[in-house]
Amino acid sequence: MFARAKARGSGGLSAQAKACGSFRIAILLVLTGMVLLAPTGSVAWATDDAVTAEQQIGVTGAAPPGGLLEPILFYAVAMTTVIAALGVCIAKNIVRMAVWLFIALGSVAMLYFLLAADFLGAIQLIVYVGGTLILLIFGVMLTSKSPWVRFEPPKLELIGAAVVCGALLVALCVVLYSAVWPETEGVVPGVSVADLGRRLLTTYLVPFEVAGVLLMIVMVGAAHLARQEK
Amino acid sequence: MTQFSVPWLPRPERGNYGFPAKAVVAAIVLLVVAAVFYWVTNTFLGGRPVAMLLLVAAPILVAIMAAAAAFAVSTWRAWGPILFKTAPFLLIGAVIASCVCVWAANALFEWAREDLVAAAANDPGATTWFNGPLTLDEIVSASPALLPAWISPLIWPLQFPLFRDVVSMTTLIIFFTIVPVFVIWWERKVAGRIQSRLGPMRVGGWHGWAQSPADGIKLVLKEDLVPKEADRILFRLAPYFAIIPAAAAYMALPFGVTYVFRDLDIALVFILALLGIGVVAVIVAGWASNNKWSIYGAMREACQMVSYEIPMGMALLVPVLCVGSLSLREIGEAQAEGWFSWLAFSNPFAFIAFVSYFIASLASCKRAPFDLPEAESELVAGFLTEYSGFRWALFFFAEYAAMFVICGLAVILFLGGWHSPLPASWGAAWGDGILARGLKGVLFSGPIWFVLKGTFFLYVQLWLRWTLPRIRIDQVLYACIQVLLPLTMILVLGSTLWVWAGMSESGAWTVFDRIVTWVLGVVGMIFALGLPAIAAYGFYHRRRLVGSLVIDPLPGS
Amino acid sequence: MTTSHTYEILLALGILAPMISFWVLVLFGRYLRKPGAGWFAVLLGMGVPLVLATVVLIGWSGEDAAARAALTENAYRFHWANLGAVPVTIGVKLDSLTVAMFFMVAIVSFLIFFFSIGYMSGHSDEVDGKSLYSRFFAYLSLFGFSMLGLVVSSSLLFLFICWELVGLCSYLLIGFYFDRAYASAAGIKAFITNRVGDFGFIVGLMLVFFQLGTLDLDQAAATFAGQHAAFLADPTSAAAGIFADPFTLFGWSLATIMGIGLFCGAMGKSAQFPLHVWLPDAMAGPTPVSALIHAATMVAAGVYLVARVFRLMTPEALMFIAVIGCLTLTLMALVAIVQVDIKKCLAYSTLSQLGYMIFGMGCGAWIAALFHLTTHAFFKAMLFLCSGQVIEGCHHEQDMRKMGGLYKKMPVTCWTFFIGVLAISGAGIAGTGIGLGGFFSKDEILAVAYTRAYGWEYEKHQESAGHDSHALGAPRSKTEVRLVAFQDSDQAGHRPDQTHDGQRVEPAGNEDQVQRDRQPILEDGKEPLHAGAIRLLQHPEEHGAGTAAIFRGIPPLPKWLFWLAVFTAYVTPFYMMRAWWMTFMGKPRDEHVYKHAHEIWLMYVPLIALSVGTVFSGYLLFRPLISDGAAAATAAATVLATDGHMHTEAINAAHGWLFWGVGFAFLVGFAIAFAIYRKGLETADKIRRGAGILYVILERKYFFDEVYNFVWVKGCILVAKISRLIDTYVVDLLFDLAAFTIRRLADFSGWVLDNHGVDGVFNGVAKTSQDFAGVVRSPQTGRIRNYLLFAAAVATVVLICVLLAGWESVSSVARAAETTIP
Amino acid sequence: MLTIGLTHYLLVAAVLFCSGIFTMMTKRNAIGILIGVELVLNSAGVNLVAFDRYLGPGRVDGQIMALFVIVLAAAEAALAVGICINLYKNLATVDVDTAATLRG
Repeated sequence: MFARAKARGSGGLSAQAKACGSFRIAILLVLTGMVLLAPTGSVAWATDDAVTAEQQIGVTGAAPPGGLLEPILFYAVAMTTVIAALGVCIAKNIVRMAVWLFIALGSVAMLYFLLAADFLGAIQLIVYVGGTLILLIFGVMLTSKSPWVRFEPPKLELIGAAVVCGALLVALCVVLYSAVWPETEGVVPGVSVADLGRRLLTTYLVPFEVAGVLLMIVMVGAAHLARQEK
Repeated sequence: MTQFSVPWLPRPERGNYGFPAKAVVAAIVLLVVAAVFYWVTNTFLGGRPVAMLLLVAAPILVAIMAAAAAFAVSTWRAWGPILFKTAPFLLIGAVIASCVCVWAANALFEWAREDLVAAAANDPGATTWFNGPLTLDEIVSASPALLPAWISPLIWPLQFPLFRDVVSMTTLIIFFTIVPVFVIWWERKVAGRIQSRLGPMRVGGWHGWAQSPADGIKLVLKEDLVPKEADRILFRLAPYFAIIPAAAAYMALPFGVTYVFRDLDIALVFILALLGIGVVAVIVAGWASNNKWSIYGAMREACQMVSYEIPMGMALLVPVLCVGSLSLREIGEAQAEGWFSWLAFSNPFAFIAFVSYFIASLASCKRAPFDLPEAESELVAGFLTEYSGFRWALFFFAEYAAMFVICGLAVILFLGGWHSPLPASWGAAWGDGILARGLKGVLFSGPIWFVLKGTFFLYVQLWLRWTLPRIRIDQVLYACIQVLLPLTMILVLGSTLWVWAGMSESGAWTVFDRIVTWVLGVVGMIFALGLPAIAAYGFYHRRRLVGSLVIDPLPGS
Repeated sequence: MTTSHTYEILLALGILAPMISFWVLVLFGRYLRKPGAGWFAVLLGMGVPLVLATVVLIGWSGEDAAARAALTENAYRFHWANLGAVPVTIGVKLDSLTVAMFFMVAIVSFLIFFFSIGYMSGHSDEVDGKSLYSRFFAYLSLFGFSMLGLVVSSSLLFLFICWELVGLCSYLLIGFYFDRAYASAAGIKAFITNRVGDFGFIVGLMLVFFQLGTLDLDQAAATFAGQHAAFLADPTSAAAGIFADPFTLFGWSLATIMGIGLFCGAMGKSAQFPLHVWLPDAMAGPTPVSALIHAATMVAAGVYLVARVFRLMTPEALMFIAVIGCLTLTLMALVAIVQVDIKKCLAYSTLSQLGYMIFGMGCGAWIAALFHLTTHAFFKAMLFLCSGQVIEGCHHEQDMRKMGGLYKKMPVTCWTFFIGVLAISGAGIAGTGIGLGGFFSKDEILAVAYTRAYGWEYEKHQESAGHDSHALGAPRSKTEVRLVAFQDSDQAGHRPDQTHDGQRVEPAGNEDQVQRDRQPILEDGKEPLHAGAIRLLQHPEEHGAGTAAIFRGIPPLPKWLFWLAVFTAYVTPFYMMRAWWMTFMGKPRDEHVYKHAHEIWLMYVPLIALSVGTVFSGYLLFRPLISDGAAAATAAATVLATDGHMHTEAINAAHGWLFWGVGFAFLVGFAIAFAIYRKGLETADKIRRGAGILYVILERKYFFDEVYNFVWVKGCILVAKISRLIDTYVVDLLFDLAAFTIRRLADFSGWVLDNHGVDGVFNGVAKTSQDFAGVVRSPQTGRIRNYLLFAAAVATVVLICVLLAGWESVSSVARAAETTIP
Repeated sequence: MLTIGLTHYLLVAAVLFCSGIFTMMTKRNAIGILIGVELVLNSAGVNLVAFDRYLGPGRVDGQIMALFVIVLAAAEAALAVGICINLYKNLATVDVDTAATLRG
């Protein structure tokens, strides 16, 4: 089961790994640079403009970080996200992929926190990181014969995929750079969990219920799919 | 290969003067920093922050120095038996002192804050943080009557959130560090007593008090081993995956109304999420170890934690339903009115939910009888098999920290949080004087109560661990999916109905509700008083009860 | 009270109770253990209906005639379903007959249930090694339910359902000891014989359904009357319906066939002449079952059915009924003379008495027949229970020749049995109104029969001679009709609302109606021929036109029918006395039996209760209730029901001899029996040897079983054998031939045409398509990632094209969106 | 640069999206493909929340949509992993290229 040495090889692979590593680093640098050099959005985070005295003194604790702290946090989290996402792309080993995905999902949760969507961030952590990802890892564990088994697609496909994805990314960036977003005026009211819950149980009641039913169906279906053959 | 050293044995020929020297150096550095801080604030900010420094930073310094001193004592006996004997008391005293100081500072600030807020509300043009900091004069003028002038520099820096964060975080890190050190020693003592042994008795002097620090030092000094066939990166990453969520959970855990680093609206969900992440560390550690036992342990753990999160979360929904908030502060504050206002007694479902939650939480932080992932009799040590040294210690730090977090959750959600069994309204007439606040903080509500209750449930966990046999993995999953899950679902439903019935505000229901609450409260009281009573009985008859206790002389002594 | 449904609800609850009891006993009976299940059935299964029936009876007897009519009129009908266009309704047929029958059934059944506990405590309840105690009482409960349901049902369909349930229960109960071959066979026999009768019933039902277009009793009667009226007006009109139907059989119209068909059901259930064979065999069941079947429920059902559908009868049908009844009563009474099995003897007496009832129905003695049914229920139940007691006491000995002298061992049984003997024999003091049940009821039947046989012809002659012109025409009131009826000779002394015991049932408030009913229906001042006790029952106004035709249509009763019935009235006391004497009097003939003889209270308490009922059933409410219900229930278009009062009359000048002759027949019968059996069986043996072939015929019950066995059973087997031969050698041959041919054809088309011709074309097309598809499908790798690659590439290209086309286009989209976003 | 706007988040989401697509395109492991799908869904979530934050502040529609995305993703992952396990049971591998028994 753990005959790793066989699959891993010894000398040549490390050279390959080094080359691969430098390639990764180059791509990471380029992409994170793009993110960092992103133009200033037309919408400012309006924390500074009008906050209550409570928030100024920081007693409530839920106030988003203001001033310099926010960009610093954002860039840190965004870089983590991007690096982790690219790690998922590049990783060959499925468990490594899963760990990169873990980091990516966790930093997406951080992005949610930065976007003042606390509840969503927590749910992302619980459901995605605590649930989905574990499920994936389970899948990996239950299905892999050897941790170093790799299924490499043909090189041509790799190159094609890289070209297409790169082009798509560039095109998306162009769109983003050139898009003009409407500005938000006035105070940005905080979104409380209560609002979320109220909307879920009023406006979005039907989707909410449907999602519940779906989950149940999925539960039954998954149990059926993965059951022991008797 | 690092040489094994046994630091607590005297080595007269070589000596080990390095460690206390480092401690002294650290103290000196800290003092220098403090001096610079004093100078800077005195020069540029026109305040007199030295008192503040003493008040806020001194306990931290004291604690660190005391710890350093204690280590020094334990490693170098030449310092003398007196200091050696008193070191634990110094240490504990330092900890308590630091806690009290932080508490006092916080209380002071709370007191001043109200005036500041009032001032800001009265005068729209008043100086705020964004226009520049409040001056000392402004603080004095904002709270003229009661605040002595000398105290204003003490609270001046607290208006800066960053500063407050730094203070709180320091305190939390100290707590986070001390809890495992203390609990591990305590657990070993408890285990010993339960098994008619004495537990650690040697290291230190007074009941082996230095055993945990000594182990910690040993672990730090151990060789940093990574198995050859392991996935090196993930192997090294795993402990951080474990400890970061555990530490982060303290961010949202309130020790009191205002004693919270970040009072989130969704604190409960946040803490649950962070506790849930811990499983990733276990899986990664197990997989990266490239060891059969490790991966078995990891898979078991993953199964168990993922499964038990569901009943745990469902059980926690019950108090959430009763209060109508996910904020731990609000939930805690809803139980201010004494023993019978605690949520565990609010309805029968909550009472059962408390028990269910406690069981599920035991499983989700892999404590006995659910400690299958590390079942040493079957799996060597489960996912920890290949770990040693500081990485291993990090896992344990995470585990014990998580233990305290779940105990804290239990206390906040079910058992009144930081409130004492006495109703807070009894102190309403005492006014808002500083003395009254302090007294109320001790008598009615304060972090001390939270810590006390949390520690009690920690003790319950230890107690369960050393009295219950480990159960099989199929029993674990059976208990979760077929017992706890339906049970908690029923509890949520029943609690919902109960709350809904209470919303009708019918008189009969109110009376019924009160009666049920009283009955449950009395049952809880019987438990709460019964345990100390039994303990007291045991203590009184300890000679007879532990008559079979055998104290063999250790070999060589 | 007139619009309330209280009575219906009570009766419905009374039906429900045995049903619940049945289900509880079936499902949980085994938990109730041995006496518990019995007590449960007694208390819930029949006790509750009895209480309810009593309540209803008391309440009903307190209502005046108008209130009763209103209640009957307003009875609730639940619309259950539609059979085509015909609505099927469920409801309670609430009238005096139902109330009386319900009470009678409930009380007799209750006592029998009660008796059963004692009986089953002494008998084995094990069949095939399994205790079926609770099952027995479950069957009894179901039987009670079916019978009560049959009584209250307002619809023929539901009456039929309960009817079949009764049949089923009889099967189950007769064959209760199904591990014994004779019991099992008896059950099957009862069932099959009943099916034969039910076949006729179904034919009748179908005729009702298709020709009258309803299944509700009242509606059917109304339609029937309407059709008859139309027929009288114009025999060829379409509205004449069943009367105008061209179908005839023996010259009978379809209406007659319908009536006979319905009567066939009754023939089966009430064990009339050709279908009577099951009843004596049914003695194989436990004795309480025999009592139940012969007294209160099953055999009563047939008579009750005839009473219910009396309004759908034609004169021909009634004549048929009368003949059948008369044959039954005579033949069976003769058989009873030679029976030595106590239960068989009683069974044949039952057949004979049923014959009386059916005969009475056929004569138009509606009230008398039902009255006889009621009194008979009491004394026959009692007699059977007595025989059960005797059999139980004598250690399962049923042969009367081995008994004798039992009056010392079981006095209560002996004297209750004797009361039953007196009752069935019609003992009473003629002309005084003192007598037991059968005294009144049987003599009433005879009185009506006498009138039909001797009084009828004259009246008919009068009617047809004088008033033929009025027979057809517009409807007219009853008093206009030229009917001659038998008028009470003592108009002042006797009132129709006065009953035997002088109790007044109809309140004085209805005086007008009563007075009008009592008016002589003669217009021309002619004196009635017989100032006797026979009088014509009233008819509602709307049936006036129908009644006009009555006397034309109804033939006089053949005289031999009347005389046979009178003869049997002498035979009955003889064989009953014989049975009683052989059983209880004389000297003990079998030491073993005599030694074991004993009584137990559980069994003789119901006996005493029933004997009280027997004594007073002639005086109790039943007679007035039945006569009260008679008016509506016999409002027949084509026939006339008659009513006979005999023993209330102080002087019966015209046919007083009949009273005296029949009234003291029992003395004659008793005397003969006493003379023969006083000294034991020697005299009887002598007579038997002397009788020769006659005795054998009676002994073998006229060889009915043998004939049926030969004709039907053997005949069926013969037909089956012939059918098998035809099947084997004719049908199979044809099929084999066809199969052979088709196989050859299929071979040809499959191998030659399909494989080479059709498949060739398709294969060619397929091959071409496949080759072409191989070329086309090469980019379709079946790998999702390749598809994704293509999709993404296309999306990217499109995106780039859009971008190259102009930045403005993208921005304008965003700007357009801007206006909509708040 | 120092003011974080909508575009910043969208850019991160775009990178996530492209990474997910790339992962789906280049992995033969069924679970790898699943991981790619998760990335794509997450990018959608980030987009939704960012739009909610910047374009419709105070309305929670974006957050609710993201919530539904998370829920559906969880459901999808559960089913997909079940399918993978089944695949593995039947074919002894999770290589999607071998799961071609239905092809002609």
